[in-house]
Amino acid sequence: MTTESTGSRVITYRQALNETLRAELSRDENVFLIGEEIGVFEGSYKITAGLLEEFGPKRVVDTPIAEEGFVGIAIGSAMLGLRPVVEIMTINFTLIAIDQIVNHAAKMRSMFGGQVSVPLVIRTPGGGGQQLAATHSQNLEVWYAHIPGLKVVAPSSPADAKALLTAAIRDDDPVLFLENLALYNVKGEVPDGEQIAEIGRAAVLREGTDVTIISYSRGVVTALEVAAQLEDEGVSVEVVDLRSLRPLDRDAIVASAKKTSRVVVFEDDLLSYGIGAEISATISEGAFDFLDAPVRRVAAAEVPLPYSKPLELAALPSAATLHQVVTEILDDTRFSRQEAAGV
Amino acid sequence: MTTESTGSRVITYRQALNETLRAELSRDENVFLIGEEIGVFEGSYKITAGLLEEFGPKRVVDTPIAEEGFVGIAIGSAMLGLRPVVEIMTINFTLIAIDQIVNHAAKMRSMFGGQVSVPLVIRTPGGGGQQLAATHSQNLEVWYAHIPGLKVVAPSSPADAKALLTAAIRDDDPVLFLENLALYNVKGEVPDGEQIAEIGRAAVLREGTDVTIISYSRGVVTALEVAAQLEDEGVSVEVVDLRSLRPLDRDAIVASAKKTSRVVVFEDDLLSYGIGAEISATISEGAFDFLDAPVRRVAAAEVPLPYSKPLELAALPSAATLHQVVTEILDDTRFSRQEAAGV
Amino acid sequence: MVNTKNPVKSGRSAPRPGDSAETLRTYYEQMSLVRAFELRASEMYARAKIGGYCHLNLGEEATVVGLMAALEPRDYLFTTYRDHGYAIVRGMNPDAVMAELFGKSTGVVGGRGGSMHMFDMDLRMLGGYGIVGGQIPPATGAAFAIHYRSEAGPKTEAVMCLLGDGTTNIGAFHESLNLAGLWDLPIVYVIINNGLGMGTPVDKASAEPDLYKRGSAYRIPGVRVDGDDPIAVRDAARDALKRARVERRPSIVEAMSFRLKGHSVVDPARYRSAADSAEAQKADPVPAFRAHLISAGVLTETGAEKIDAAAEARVDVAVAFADSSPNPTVDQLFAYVYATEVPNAPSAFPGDRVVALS
Amino acid sequence: MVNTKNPVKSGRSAPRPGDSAETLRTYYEQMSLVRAFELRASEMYARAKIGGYCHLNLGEEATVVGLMAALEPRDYLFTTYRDHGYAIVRGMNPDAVMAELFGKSTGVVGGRGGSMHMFDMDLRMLGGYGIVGGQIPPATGAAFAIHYRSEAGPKTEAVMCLLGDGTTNIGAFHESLNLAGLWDLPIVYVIINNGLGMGTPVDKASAEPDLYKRGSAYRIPGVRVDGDDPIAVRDAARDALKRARVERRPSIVEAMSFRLKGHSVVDPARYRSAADSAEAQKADPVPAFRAHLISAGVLTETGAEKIDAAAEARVDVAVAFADSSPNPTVDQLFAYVYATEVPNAPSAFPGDRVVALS
Ligand SMILES: Cc1ncc(C[n+]2csc(CCOP(=O)(O)OP(=O)(O)O)c2C)c(N)n1
Ligand SMILES: Cc1ncc(C[n+]2csc(CCOP(=O)(O)OP(=O)(O)O)c2C)c(N)n1
Ligand SMILES: [Mg+2]
Ligand SMILES: [Mg+2]
Repeated sequence: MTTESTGSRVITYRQALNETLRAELSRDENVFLIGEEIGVFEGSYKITAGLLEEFGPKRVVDTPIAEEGFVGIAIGSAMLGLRPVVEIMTINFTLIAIDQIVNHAAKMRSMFGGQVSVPLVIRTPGGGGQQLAATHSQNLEVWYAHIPGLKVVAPSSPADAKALLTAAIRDDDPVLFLENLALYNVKGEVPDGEQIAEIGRAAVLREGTDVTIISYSRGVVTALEVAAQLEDEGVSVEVVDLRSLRPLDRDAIVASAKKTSRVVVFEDDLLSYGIGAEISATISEGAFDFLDAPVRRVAAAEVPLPYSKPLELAALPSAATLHQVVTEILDDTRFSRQEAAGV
Repeated sequence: MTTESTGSRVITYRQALNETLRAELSRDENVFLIGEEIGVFEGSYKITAGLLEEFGPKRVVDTPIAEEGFVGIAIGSAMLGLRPVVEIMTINFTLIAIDQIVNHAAKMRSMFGGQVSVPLVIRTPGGGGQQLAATHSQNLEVWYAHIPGLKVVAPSSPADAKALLTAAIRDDDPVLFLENLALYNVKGEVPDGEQIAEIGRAAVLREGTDVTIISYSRGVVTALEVAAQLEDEGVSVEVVDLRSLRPLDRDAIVASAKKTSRVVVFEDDLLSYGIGAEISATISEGAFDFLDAPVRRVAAAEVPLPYSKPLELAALPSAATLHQVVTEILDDTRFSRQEAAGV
Repeated sequence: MVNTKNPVKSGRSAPRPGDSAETLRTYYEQMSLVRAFELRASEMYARAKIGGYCHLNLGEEATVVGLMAALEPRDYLFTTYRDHGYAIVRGMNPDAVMAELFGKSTGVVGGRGGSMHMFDMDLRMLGGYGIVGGQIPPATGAAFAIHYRSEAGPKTEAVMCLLGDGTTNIGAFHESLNLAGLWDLPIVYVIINNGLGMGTPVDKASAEPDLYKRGSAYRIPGVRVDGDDPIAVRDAARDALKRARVERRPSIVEAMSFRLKGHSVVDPARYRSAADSAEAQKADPVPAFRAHLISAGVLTETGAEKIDAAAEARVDVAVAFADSSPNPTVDQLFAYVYATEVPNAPSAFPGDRVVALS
Repeated sequence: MVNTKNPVKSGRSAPRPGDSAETLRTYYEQMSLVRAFELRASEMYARAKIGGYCHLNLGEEATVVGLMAALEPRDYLFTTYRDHGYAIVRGMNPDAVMAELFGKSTGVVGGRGGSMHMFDMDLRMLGGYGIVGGQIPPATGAAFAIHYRSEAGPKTEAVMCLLGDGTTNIGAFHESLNLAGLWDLPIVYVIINNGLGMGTPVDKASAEPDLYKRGSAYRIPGVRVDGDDPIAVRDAARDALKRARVERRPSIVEAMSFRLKGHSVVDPARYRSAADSAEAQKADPVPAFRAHLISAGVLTETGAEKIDAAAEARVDVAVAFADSSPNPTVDQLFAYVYATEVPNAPSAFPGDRVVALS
């Protein structure tokens, strides 16, 4: 993390994104924003509010509904040295553009022998829980995390939103920058000045000794909440924020698993073949002899997400489920709270 | 498995597919084939050879290059009760149609409250190793395996190609039927008569006691080869063929892991967030106390696959790598060959 | 390719010879009902009875009614997410439509789909779709199935596929129209041109802003009609449906109307100029059609008031029904994932173990 | 929109005033070299020196040469997978192109891409692409970048994007052309109409089989030219490039030619009728242009023989170079995955442990 902080402010995740986009647009003429409704409409989720007015239509480009076309245009412009920051309204619509992202942006550099790079950022929010029903509530980041040539980051806090977005824009490779509808209004302290995170590193957001919760993006907020609650119950919880899904910081994951010997992965994603599967496999490979119990996965029920609120709630993992599973893993391993609380 | 076998023949995987398509076209007027170059050209890989001539252009529909369009057309026709069997030339091109597959076919039934079903089969070959370079060599089945509402099957033998394709065509849900370029010429015994596999079941293709190799599709051929070789070296290898990636037969996987206590997953897929990750996580959840060593994954190197033969070979898992990793897991767990060989 | 240009906006809804007073009154009843329903939906959203996205047909009522009048019961309909009005006029019970918005088990799709996903197999309304353009290929596939199963003729089925102006710019539109043109499929693509895709005007989205001309790349004819005139819309759609049935040729109908409010209920539409909004309000097809029917002597002021009151009352009933309906039960979460049961289908709730730890 | 119809196939390659004998000879040299290169590639494939897919420009030589003559060094070129000829005439060393086919480290992209992926940043040949239509959005993006950075004018850059006839039916074509039309991008879409997409004739693929007319849905003009005539192709492309530079308007050039062999080297093209194949052979642009230059007195038979022999000799050298070049080394497998190094980037070979087991 490169930082030149002087002070800090408490702002929302949305504002952190907005300010970072503004800063990068000001810094580098080659940076431009492109996407549906990001200009006149100011963004479906108002992330780009005010930027059209400030930078004009050349730098903030409203597009027709043509994800494949405008993502491809961003790619081609990046091949010529521009630094497009694409907004795709939600991750669900990336499917229209996925051939351009996966078969083109991700592969060009390798396939063309290193002669070209594609300095492209695709910002897109994922996640369910807003009653948007099956086609508008997905977490498909695991697909992108699977693809060599891409980088995939998923900040969980306003500070990281700033530092990772700055890093993503300055990175010469295509970066999928995962946001989350439920994070936009979350507030946090954000250091002033230029902040550049290192893509590819996880962070231990909270140190603990009894059990590790691993998560990313919105899930981290819940993990921290549950960790605080468990602390009150005499359990010392370590929280690891993956931050980068590709590259994946396996060492950080394994180190925490070795330390606490109990791990729960918390993800909004669907369980089978989700992010948690890779984390579990990694831990088993790296910390096999240290584990007191198998890694548990708390993930979404495997259904196209229903609209109806009670059904949606039942299908999505919550703080309550996470709390319960942590409790289960502790109980399964005969963990004694009093002792652990050190009293 | 429903079977009404009288005898059997040794035929290729290609021929098994071709005969099954012919049988299903004959059986049910609602079944039709649709895809690029499947008629006049007889299929890029000649799977549909002779079928246009036999069934005419109504039942064997050549399309323009418009994967999104014709997959969507297949979906809509399935909503009205037809039973389209789509060929997408290779899995790489499914990306163009993926919004229709994942956001539409997979979700319609749930999203529309069970009022409609989409009896659709998408046949498509995956896999690298033919020097087709980065965009034409992918194994993206893990993406589809992640999606509720889809079924994903991946036969490894001509017999299974027949029985699973029959099952897929008779199934009322969208089924992604994964083939593999390297399997088409593989021969095997195929029972005569109608054969209908049960989607959602793995199979133990070879019983063993020392170590389990889990694979699917083309990987199974290699796994069986390596198992035979290891047998000569005094190691009793169990081989589990997943057959169905969604639903995944977790019980079969866990049962074998418990039995042998050592597991290697062999996949053509990229390692991170691949099929092997889910298998490993599942085994850890279901057989934690039975394992002598962590599940090992043998998978492809995480690069856009290069064209050059030596690079391609280096990037793809082989019988030799599988053999080596099985040897390593045995050595790591102090397995003694003589003893195991029972001599 | 017929170009009726930007239809003249005055006098357009004058009843034509051949339509009985009863028919015209029915059209107005339907328009009034859709209007009342949509205003109430907006209110229910504000009161948090409805969640998610909610897109209304306000301003589109004449088009809704005209199109549904043209469509025969045997025909198939695919719509966008802006589907409440179509659902109701196609014949779904407003109770069940409102219940769907409320996410209740009595909703048209049991609360699974919400606002964007009205569906009724029996009514051959094959769904509202939320992915822009996503409905076009399946709708074209329904036409393919008709073509597969039947010969052309005036009594056969056809498909009507709705899409917005903004949706003509997506790849699925091109691939589908090309295939429909190539294979002579019985389908009518109705472009609901309300001038805007969210905040984007047509001429900032389409290099050919005369959208009825966009079939030219597929030899598909197109016609533009006044979407504020239910009769004009109906007649254009009927002609196009007839061509689909008899000639098995696809066509485009572009219906011009205004979106009276924001893109969805939460959009204040600040990006719209006062002039544009004023023009939209002035063109409002509901009062216009009402006034025309009155001035044509088909309807009296009191008659119209009665219709409007009945619409309100009907919506009251729908809301009461929706409100008192039960939620879907959580044990039914996995009920519709698969049509054909297979072993090992996932059924774990979050936090459940997916394999028994022995 | 100009329609030159199916160009008359006789006398078409007659040199026009203004082209020097030297220029015309150079064109023939290029055509002859491409022909020799492609035939040799086919042979090398049969001898298993080349693997994967291999699509040849046989029959397309006049189009290759005409287009490359129109393109200025400052312009950008995007092609399909059928790219060897373009790579060579654009200026890549035939040695390096052949070495690429052989998968050698001396290949234009170091053996990473093979036949379908020729690329040279300095020559502004921004790649052959294997996904049908995949090149169209990035090519349009290159035009976007030009537009972003410079004002219109005769000296500015432009983009030429090649695509096959079959490729006009895919969504990426539609989205890209709409955006290019909407945003006034300096790009020329060249449709190489060889009558077939694999085994599918144009009229079984495109509802509008006059492909130069497909820009009508975006107000993009199109022109059809005889793709067997390098001069006609060049002039049409120049006009279109000029419009791109000066007016910042996209356009379509449809070049008509025949594919002399199968879709790729392994395709025997049994689906082609004898008549069609005969017509294709008859139209072969290489002997035709040769004969025309001779009859026009620009070239003598011996001169032509010398050119052909030189082409053969050049290809001999290329093969020898490719054959004796080293393979890429396996330790370089991960060399180009990322441009910006980051921690934890994967570097495991199959079977390697991805985390150290402590
Ligand atoms: C593929 C995709 N991209 C973007 C969106 C977000 N979106 C929903 S509606 C809409 C505007 C559609 O405009 P139009 O087609 O004119 O229909 P209208 O809403 O005016 O009825 C957009 C961009 C989406 N749902 N799907
Ligand atoms: C998206 C996609 N679908 C299918 C293919 C397989 N494919 C490769 S080339 C080709 C035919 C293309 O025809 P055309 O555009 O006419 O180009 P030509 O080969 O004649 O030069 C097809 C179907 C592909 N590469 N990509
Ligand atoms: Mg609109
Ligand atoms: Mg062609």
